[in-house]
Amino acid sequence: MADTKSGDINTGNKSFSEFIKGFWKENPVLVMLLGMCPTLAVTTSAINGLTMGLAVVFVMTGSSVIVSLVRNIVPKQVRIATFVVIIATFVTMVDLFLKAFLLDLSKALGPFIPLIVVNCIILGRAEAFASRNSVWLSLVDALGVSFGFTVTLVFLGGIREILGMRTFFGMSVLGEGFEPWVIMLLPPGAFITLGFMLGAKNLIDRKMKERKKY
Amino acid sequence: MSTRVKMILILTLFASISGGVLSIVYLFSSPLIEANLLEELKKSIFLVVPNAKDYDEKVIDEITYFECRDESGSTVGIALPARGNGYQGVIKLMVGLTPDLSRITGIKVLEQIETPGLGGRIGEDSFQNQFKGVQTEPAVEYVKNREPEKDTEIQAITGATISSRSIVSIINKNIQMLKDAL
Amino acid sequence: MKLFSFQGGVHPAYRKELSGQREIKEAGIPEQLVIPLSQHIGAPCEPGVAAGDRIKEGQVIGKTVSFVSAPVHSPVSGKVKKIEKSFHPLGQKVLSVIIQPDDEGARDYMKPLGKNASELDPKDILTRITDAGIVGMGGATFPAHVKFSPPKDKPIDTLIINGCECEPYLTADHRLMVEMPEYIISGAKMIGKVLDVKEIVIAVESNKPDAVEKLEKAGDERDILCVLTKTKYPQGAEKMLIKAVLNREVPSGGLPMDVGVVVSNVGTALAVCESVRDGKPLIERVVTVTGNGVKNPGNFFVKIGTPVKHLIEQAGGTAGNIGKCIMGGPMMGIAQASLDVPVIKGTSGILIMQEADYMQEGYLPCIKCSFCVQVCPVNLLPSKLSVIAEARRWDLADSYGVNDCIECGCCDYVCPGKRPIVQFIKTAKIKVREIKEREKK
Amino acid sequence: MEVILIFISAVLVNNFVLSYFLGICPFIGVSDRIESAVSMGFAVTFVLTLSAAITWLINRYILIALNVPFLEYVSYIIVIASLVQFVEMFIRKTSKTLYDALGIYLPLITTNCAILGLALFGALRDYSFIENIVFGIGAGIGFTLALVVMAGIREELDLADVPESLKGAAITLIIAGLLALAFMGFAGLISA
Amino acid sequence: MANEQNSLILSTSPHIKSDESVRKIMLSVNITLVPAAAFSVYQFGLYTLLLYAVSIATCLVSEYVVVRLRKRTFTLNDGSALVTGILLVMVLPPRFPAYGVVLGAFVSIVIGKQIFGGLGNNIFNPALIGRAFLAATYPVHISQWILPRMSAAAVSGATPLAGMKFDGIVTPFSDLFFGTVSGSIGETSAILLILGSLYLLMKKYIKWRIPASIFVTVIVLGEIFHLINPAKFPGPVFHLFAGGLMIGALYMAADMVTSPITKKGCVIYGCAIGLLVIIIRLFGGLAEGVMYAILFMNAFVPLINRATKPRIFGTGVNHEY
Amino acid sequence: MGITILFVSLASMGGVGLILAVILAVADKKLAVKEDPRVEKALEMLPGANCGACGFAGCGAFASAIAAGKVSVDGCKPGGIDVARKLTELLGLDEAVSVSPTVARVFCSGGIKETVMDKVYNGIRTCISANLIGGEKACLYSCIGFGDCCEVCSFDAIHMDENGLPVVDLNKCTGCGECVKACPRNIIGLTGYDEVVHVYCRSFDKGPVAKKACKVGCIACKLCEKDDETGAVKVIDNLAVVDHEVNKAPVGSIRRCPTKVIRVSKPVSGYEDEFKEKIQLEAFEEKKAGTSK
Repeated sequence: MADTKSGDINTGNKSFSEFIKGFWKENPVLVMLLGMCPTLAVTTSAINGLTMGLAVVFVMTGSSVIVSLVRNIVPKQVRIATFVVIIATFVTMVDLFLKAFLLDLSKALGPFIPLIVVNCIILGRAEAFASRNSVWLSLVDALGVSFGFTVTLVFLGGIREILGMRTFFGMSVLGEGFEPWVIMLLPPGAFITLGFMLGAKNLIDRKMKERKKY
Repeated sequence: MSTRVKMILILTLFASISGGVLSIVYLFSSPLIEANLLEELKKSIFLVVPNAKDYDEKVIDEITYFECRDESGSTVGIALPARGNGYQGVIKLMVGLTPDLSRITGIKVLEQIETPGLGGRIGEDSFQNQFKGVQTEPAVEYVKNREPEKDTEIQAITGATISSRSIVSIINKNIQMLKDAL
Repeated sequence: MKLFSFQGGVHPAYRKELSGQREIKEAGIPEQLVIPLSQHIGAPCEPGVAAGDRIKEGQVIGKTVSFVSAPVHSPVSGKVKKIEKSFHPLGQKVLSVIIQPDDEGARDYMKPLGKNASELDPKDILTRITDAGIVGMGGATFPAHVKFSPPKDKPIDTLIINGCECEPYLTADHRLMVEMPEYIISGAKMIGKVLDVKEIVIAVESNKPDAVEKLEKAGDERDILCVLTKTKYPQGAEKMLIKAVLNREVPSGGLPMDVGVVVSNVGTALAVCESVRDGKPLIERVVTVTGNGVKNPGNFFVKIGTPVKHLIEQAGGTAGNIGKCIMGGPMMGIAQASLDVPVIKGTSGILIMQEADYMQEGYLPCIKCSFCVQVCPVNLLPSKLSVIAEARRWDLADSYGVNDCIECGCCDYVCPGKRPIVQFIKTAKIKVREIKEREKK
Repeated sequence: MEVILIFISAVLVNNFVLSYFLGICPFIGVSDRIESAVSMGFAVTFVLTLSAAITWLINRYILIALNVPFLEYVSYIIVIASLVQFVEMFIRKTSKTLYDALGIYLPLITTNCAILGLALFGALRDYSFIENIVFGIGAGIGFTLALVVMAGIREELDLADVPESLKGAAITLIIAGLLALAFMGFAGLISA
Repeated sequence: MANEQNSLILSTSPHIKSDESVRKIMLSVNITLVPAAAFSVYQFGLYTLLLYAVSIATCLVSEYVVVRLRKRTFTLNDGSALVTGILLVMVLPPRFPAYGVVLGAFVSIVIGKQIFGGLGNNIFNPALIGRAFLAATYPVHISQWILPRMSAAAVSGATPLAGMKFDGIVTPFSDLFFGTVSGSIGETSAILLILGSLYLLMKKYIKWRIPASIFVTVIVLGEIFHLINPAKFPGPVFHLFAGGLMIGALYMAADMVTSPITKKGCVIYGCAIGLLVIIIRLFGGLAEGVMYAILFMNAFVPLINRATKPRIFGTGVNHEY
Repeated sequence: MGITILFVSLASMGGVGLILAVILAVADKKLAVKEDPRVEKALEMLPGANCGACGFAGCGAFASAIAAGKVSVDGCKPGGIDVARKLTELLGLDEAVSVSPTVARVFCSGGIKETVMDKVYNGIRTCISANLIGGEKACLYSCIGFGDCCEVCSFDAIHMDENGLPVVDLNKCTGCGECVKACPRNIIGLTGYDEVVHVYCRSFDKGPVAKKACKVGCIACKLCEKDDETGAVKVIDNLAVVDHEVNKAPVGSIRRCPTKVIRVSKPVSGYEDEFKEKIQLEAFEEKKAGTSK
C-alpha cells in the first residue's frame, strides 16, 4: 500500500509524509474503505462525527503504541486476540469517560462507541503497521490515519447535518426557507451521501492524474 | 519456552492486565456515571410528576415504579417507566400518574428511534404536553385531523399515526399492568 | 389440417410476392465464371485442372481429398483462364477456378442410373451423390453423402424434406416445388432408400398451398406424407422443423441423426434426382434474385460460379441506389462486399436492397423488454448474451449457452433497441472458442 | 410471538446492514460475486449464532454474576476473536471444501462489527437465551439477504456502463442506500 | 481515403428489423397514461398540471445534463425520461410542494437511473426511487391528502387504504373503480389505468405475467385474510382497486427495465410483489405498500433472472424417442 | 469493594484469557495445517495486475505454482527480469535467470490515410466483431482500427493515433501479450526489446492486389532481398520477413524498400546502448530524417 514510488509527497521527512497520507492518499474511509460502520452510523451531525473521530484518535494512538511496544513478544497465533484485547481496553476507557463526563454525547453515539473495538481501521493498522514498525512511526501513522478518519467523519456529518437539520455544529446555516431533508438523517441518506463522497474523491483523483499526464 | 506456552502466557497476561486496568478506571469513573444516571432519572421523574421532590423505588410483580412525594412527604404521584415497540424500534417512556392512576400528570420520551421530523416528533414537548391531565379510564385514545374532545383523547401527530398510536398503546398497556399488579 | 409449429419465432413481412409467382427462367451463361474450390463445409478441393485447359460441362475441376468434402464440377464448357485466390461469398479469399466459357456446349455427364428409386441399389445412389458433389442446398452446404451415411449406432427412421423456405423474400424452393414436384418426390424417395427410413415427410409452410397440392398430386400418398407447418420464421431451421413435425429435440451440440432424423432441402432432393436419373452433377441451382434494388425480381436456373452482377442484369438491372447485396435471405444471409462474388452451391437467393431500406443508425442499450427471450426458438436469453458480449465478459457467455445459438436472427429482428444481437453472439462464440483452445494448450 | 417479531425485526425492519450499518466492510468487500456472497453469508450466520449463545452465557454468568459490567467489550471481543480463529482452524483441518468456500472469509469476520454489535444489542435488550439465539440467526439471515441481493445487483452492473468514478465501493454504497429506502416499507411491521 | 460512391454496406444478418423501437414503446406508455393524468388534473385542480410540467421539465433537463457531462450519445428522444416524469407525479399526493417535485425528479433521473449507466441499466424503477426518496425526505408532505373535486362524500381527506387501516372505513367499490376518492394524483382511477394499459398489453409492451400474477396473489391472499377476520381485513376487491395497486402493477412493476426477462421469473416476481403488498397493507406501519414492494422486488430481479434461466433447447431432456 | 473488583476483574479476565489461550494452543497443535509461507511472499513480489499472461487464473494462482516449483520463475511477463530475480532469490535457486524482455509491436502501416476503404461497415465498433464480415478496408490483412488492443491493455501502453492505427508505448509495454490475443488479424506481435528492424505489413496478397488496396503495404517486389547484404530479409508467401537470428541490421533493404514497410523502430529507453550496437546509427539517422519530412 505504502508505495512511495510515485513520491508526490517527497518532503524528505518520512514521519510527516506518514502523517499526511492518511488525509487523502490513504484516507481510511474513502480509499481503504475501513471503519464504515461508525462512519455511517454516527454522522447524523458534525459534533457526533467529531466525537467519534476523537474517540478513535485516542484508541488508535493508544493501542498502536502498545501494539508496537509488545510486537515482538506476541506469538502469531494469538496476535489478533491480544490486539483486540488491547484495543477493547482502550475503548472501554473512552466509553467510561464519555459516560462520566459527556452523557448526552455518549447516548447519541449509543452502541457505536463499543463498536470502535471492531473498527477495521484500528485492527488493520495494528496488524499492518504497528506490529511491524517502531513506536514512533506507529504513533505518527496512527495519528495521521485517525485524523484523516476524523476529518472525513466531520465532513460527512456536516453535510448530513446541514441538509438534514439546517445546522452545522448546532448553528443555523440554512435559512428557514429551506425545508430540511429528513432522509439525510436516515440510513439511506448516510449511504447515498458517502457513496457520492467516494465518487467525488475518485473523480478528483482521476482529474488530477489526467492533468499530470498532459 | 515453547511457542504454545508463550501463547498461553501472553494471552492470559494481557487479558488480566486489561481486567486490572479497566477495574481501576471503573473504580474512578463509576461514582460519576452512577451520579449521572441518577440525575437523569430524577430529572425525568420530577418532570412527569410535578410537585414531586423525592421518590421511592418500588417493585411489584417485577414492575418497577417510583412513588413520588412532595416536601411534606405525602404521595403526590407515581412515575412509571414504560417501554414497547414503536414504528421503527423500541420506545422508552416515563409516565407520570396521579396516585390513584386515574390521570396522567405528564410523560417523557426517554429513548426512541422514530423517523426524525415525523414520528420523531413524539419527543417534542408540544406532543408530550398533551398528555397532562388526560384520563386513563377506560383508556387513552388518539384522534386524527381534529381537536380532542373527550378527556381521554390526545391528538396524533400528522402523518405519524403509527408512532402516536404506539405511544398511546404503550401507556395504556403499562398502566394496565401496574393496575393489575397493585 | 393440423399446423405443426414450435415455440418462439417471428413473422416478419415475407415479401414473397416480389418473385413468388414468376416462373423459373434460365439465367444464361455469363462472360466469366468464378468457381471456388471450397463450396461446402469440410476440406477444400484440390484443383483438378490447370490454367489453359479446355474443359467440358460436368467435368470435375476440384477433386476431394478427404471424406468430408464434395467435388466441384465445371458448369460450362470452356477454357480455364487461371486458378487464383478470389473472393468467396463467405468473406475470405479462397482458391478458385476461373473459366472462360465457349459456345461449344461439350458435355461430360455421368451415366444415368435409372428413374425408379425402388429398383436401385442404395450403394449406387450414395456413390452417385458423392460423385455429383451434392451438398445441403438450404445454405448449410454440408456434403450430402456424409449426411446420408450416418454411423451404424444412429439408425434413421424419418427423412424430412424441408420445403418450408421460411426466409422472407426467397421463393426458389417454392417455385421448385410448384414446377418440378416429380423430381423432388423421386429425389426424396432415393434419399429415403439410401437411409432406409420408415417414413418420408415433406414439410411445407402453410403459405404455399399450391406447392402442397402439386406435391401431393405428384407423390404417392402411401410413401410420402405432406405436412403443413405454421408460417413463421425459422420454421425451416433443422432443429425447429424436427421439433415441430416430430416433437423431438435435437440435443445441444448434437445433430438431427442423434434423434433418428435426416433433414434435406427440396433443392437437395432435386439435385439427387437429377444426378441419379440424368447423371448430371451439381452444376446448376435455382436462385431467387429479389429485393427492391432490382427492377424485375424473379427465380433463375443459375450456373454455379455466375457472378452476382450477371444475375442483376438478368433481373432487369439495379433500381435506385444499391445499399446492400445479400447472399441468402434477409434473416441469415451474408452481406457481400462486391457484386463480383459468384453464386455457389449453397446460394438460395440474392437480395439487393436499396440504400434507403437500410436504416440502422447505431443501437441503444438493452432495455430488458424480453422480446428476444420470447422469440428465441432455442430458449436462450439473447439480451443477456448481447450485454455480456458488449461488456466483453466472455467467461460468462459460455454459461449462458452462447454455443447453442442457431443465429436465426429472431432476437435481432424484434429488438426495439436495434441491437446487433447476432453479431454480439457471433463475436462471443469466436472468443469463447479462442479461450477454450488456449486453455487446452 | 415475541420470538417471531425479533426475527422479522432483525431480518427486515432493522436489518443489520441497512439500518444499523453493521458489517458494512464485508458487505462492500464480498458482494461482488453471488457465490462468495452466499458463502460469506453462511459463515457470518454461523458465527453470529454461535457467538450469540456464548456471549449471552458470558454476560449472564460472568459479567452480571461477578458484577463487572465494564469488562463487557473486552470479554466479548476476546471470545469472538478466539472463536473465529478456532472455527477457522477447525474447518481448515476437517473439510477442505468447506474451508475453500468459507475459510477465506473467516478472518474478515473477526472485525465484522455485526458480531460484536449483536452481542452488545442482545445484552442491551435483555433477551432470554432463546431470544438471543433467534436474534443472532435473524441478524445473520438479514445480513446474508442484503449481501446476496447486493451481489446480484453488482453482477448485473458489472455489465453496465456505470460512471467510472462511481465504480466499486461508491456505487455499492449508493445501492445500499436505495436498498435501505426499499426496506423502509417494512417499518412498522413490528409495532402491530 | 474517401469512400467510393458505390461501396456496399456490410453488416451481419439479419438485414431486416421489425418496426418496434424503444421510442415507440416509451411514447405508447406516455400516451396511455394521458387519460388517467387528464382525469387527475380535473380531480385535483390545475396545481397538479403545474406539478406535471415541473416534473417533466426537471427530468428532461437532468437527463440532458448528465448525458452531456458523461459524453454519451444523447438519449433524450427515447422518451424514457418523460415516462419517469409523468409517473413520478402520478404517485405523489395532490398538494405536494413543487420544489419537492423538482428534487424528486432530479433524484429519479440521476440516482434512479443515470448512475447505473442510464437507459436500460437501472436496477430500480426511477420514478419509484424518486417517490421513496421524497417519502423519506418530506415525510409530512407525503402524507397530506385532499378531497378530489368529484368526491364521493367521505369527510376526511384520508385515502381509502388509510381510512381502512386506521379507522376501519370501507370505501365503496364504485368510487374506487372510477377514482372519485382521495389518493395520489394519478392512482385513483382504476378504470382509466386499466383502459390505458390494455393497449400496452395488446402490443405486448407490458409483460402480462407480472400484473396478472400480482392481481391473482392479491386476490387470493386478500380473500384468505378477509375470511379469517372480515372486520379487520378488507376483501380482495378493495385491495385490488384501492391505492396504487393498479398503477403499480400495470405501469411500475411491469416496467421493462426493472422486471425479470424470463417468463417464470415474471411470475415469481409478480407473486412476491402481491405477497409483500398484502403483508405491508395488513400488518405494516404504512397504509400502502405497493411502492416499497416493487422497489424491494426490483432488487431481486438479477437473482430471479439468474435462478430462472430457461432450459436451453436440446438440453436437460431425454433424447430417447 | 474496590479491591474486590480489581481482583475479580484480574481473575475473571485472566481466566477467560487462559481458557481461550489453552483452547487455541491445543487447536494450534492438533489442527495445524502446513502451508508454504513462500506463496504469500511470492504474491507480494508479483505486479498484481492479474493479466493472465502467465497462463494462470491470476497472480495468486501463479504464486502458488511458483512456490510449488511447477513453473519457471520467468513466467511473469509483466514483472520481467526484476520479478524473476526476486523470485529466484525467494526460492533459493542458484540458476542465473536470463529473461529476454519482450514488447508488442504493430505490424501494419495502413491507416485511414493509406488504405483504400471500399465498403461501409455497419455494426459493432470492435475489431473482433468487424472482422466477422471483413471490416472497412480493402486489405483483408490490415488493422481494422477499432482499438480492441487498446481496450485490453492493463498498462495503458497502447493507443490509437489520428491515423486509426494503434501505437505501442514501448516504455510502458510489459509484453504480457493481451493485445496480441485481442487482435483478430494477428498484426500485433511480441518481439524482443532489441529486435529493432521489422516489416510493418502482414499482407500475403500478391503485389498488384496489395498495391491496389494500400499505399504502404509489402508488394512482394523482392527488392529488399536483392539489396540485403546480411541475408536477413526473405520474401516468403508474398511478404518480406526479417530473420532476427541474423544479428545485423539489413540497412540496404531498409533503404531500398519502395513502400517503406521495412523500418527501424525506436529504441526502448534503457536499451539505447544495445540498440546502437545492433544497428549502425547511420541507418537510424537516415530513417529519422525521412519521417520528419
